Amino acid sequence: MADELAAALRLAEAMVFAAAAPVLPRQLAQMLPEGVEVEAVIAALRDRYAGRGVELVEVAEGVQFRTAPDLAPMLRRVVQVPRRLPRAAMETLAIIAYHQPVTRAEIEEIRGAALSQATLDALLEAALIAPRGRRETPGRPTLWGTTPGFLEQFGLKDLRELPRREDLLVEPPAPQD
Amino acid sequence: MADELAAALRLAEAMVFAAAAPVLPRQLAQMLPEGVEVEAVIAALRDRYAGRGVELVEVAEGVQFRTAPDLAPMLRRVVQVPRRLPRAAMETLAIIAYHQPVTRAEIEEIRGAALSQATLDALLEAALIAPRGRRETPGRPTLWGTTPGFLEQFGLKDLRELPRREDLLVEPPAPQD
Amino acid sequence: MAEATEALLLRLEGFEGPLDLLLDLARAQKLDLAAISILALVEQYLAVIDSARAIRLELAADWLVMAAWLAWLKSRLLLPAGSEAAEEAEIAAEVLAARLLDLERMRAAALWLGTRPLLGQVVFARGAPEEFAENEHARLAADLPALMRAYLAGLRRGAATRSYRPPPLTLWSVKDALGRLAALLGSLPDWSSLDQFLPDRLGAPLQRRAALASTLLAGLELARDGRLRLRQEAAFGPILLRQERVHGG
Repeated sequence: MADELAAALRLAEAMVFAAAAPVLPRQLAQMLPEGVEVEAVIAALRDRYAGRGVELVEVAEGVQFRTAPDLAPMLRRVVQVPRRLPRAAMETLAIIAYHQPVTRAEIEEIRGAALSQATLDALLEAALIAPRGRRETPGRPTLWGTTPGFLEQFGLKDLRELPRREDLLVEPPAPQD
Repeated sequence: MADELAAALRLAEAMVFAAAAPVLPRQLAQMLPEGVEVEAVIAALRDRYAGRGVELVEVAEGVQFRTAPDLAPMLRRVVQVPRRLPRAAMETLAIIAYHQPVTRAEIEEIRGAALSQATLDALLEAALIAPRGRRETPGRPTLWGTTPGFLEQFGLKDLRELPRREDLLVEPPAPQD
Repeated sequence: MAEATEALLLRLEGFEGPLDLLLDLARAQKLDLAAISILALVEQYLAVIDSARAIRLELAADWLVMAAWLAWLKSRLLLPAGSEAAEEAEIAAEVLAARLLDLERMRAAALWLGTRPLLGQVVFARGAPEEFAENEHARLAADLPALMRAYLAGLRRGAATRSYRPPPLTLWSVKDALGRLAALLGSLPDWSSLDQFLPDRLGAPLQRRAALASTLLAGLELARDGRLRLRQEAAFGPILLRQERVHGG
């Protein structure tokens, strides 16, 4: 019986740990062997983590591991999460890098999607792109290119260090997929 | 002194638990009070979790909590599992791991077959490989290498954990851990 | 042997290229790749290719290139030892054996990787990591692999949307060719090749072939109207044209 509880405890611990959301007692019950009481397993798990750096807490009718609240200030001091560029901005940046100097209309043509001013602004604000004059065609559209800041961000000595287009594309991009 | 180690252990436990990626010893050292040895804390933490549902493993030059391998069959019923890489992608990955930095032409030469777009895409998408500059030969082909994500994915501490080339065929590969 | 070859043929499409097949044949021969007989291997490969041809299985060029090279190797390996040609063949055979060994090792490495406690398959990391970032947005989390993935994703999306409307045709039309041919014809006194009447800036081979076809059609049109003469000395030879001399007859 003690062995069975220990095994159930291991399984519950792993399940709560790996789950993306709080685990409901009913979900645990489905996993655990017949005859093992879910409440007893949860209680044992809570005891095991009591006072430790990580605790079992009850949220949204389920259970979840959370770091102990008193440690949060110390963790906060160190952890630094760099900002992520949205998908559209990354794609636009990549297209500018490979096709520069390039107009907004050309970027939209390559991506097959409209380019919002917000996306362009985000890249400008991050100093990753800059205007590179205008194309001498009707409307004289602005040409865009990458900046030295772009090279720095991606650890490149110069633009020639970008992977070759031919090495990236074995076949021309297929319409499907 | 014992109190200090216990406090350091709590803090390290919380930090490694909270992080989405393996935590490097140097990151832990920044957090812990002066005079506490990181290696001792890591060892104590590993001991504490030995045999439990969640274990401390060394991957990608850092430490991370992961569920115990023997629980996989049960957990797979509840946690979503991504598709495995196809054979061609695994072979290409192995070639890149052993021959890095390596060009696409060299990969194709070793495999005796063309590298398909789907394979290249799958490896890039899974963030297992990354460009590593260009080779200074005519055409300046892109060089490819593995990423820290590769180490994480395959539970390797570093590239030196790969079996030596000469040992690969000596005995049938046996699962470690 | 014949049966084995047939069985192989059925699976030929399952092989990832000539080297893959050679490795499979070598494995069947001996467990130890260092001790395989390259000559036997060559004969087996050539037998497979011959049978494939016999049933008119379409083979990609690299299979035939390998077959040609192996046939050369075989002829040299059969020469009496000691000659320069035989030595050359021995070295080539060693290189081939080394390539097979390397590929076999990489296969083993791929298998070994597959036995690792794979993250997301065998072991799982924390499902709900916690972030303690004080919104310190000093740095950007963007690296080269992410940039490459974004580029491929962007191109693919573009290709997907474009497939719904056919791209505008930028091919050299017969009308274009008629205009150019008529304008240039007077400036050339004698027989000139059709190529010389193509537009200057042609990118892809497709564009070049299209321009050639349009120019030929335009030439036939003008010949019908009696404005020029066309001549071709031999089948697939260069097509020559000249302005019709209206006064002389």
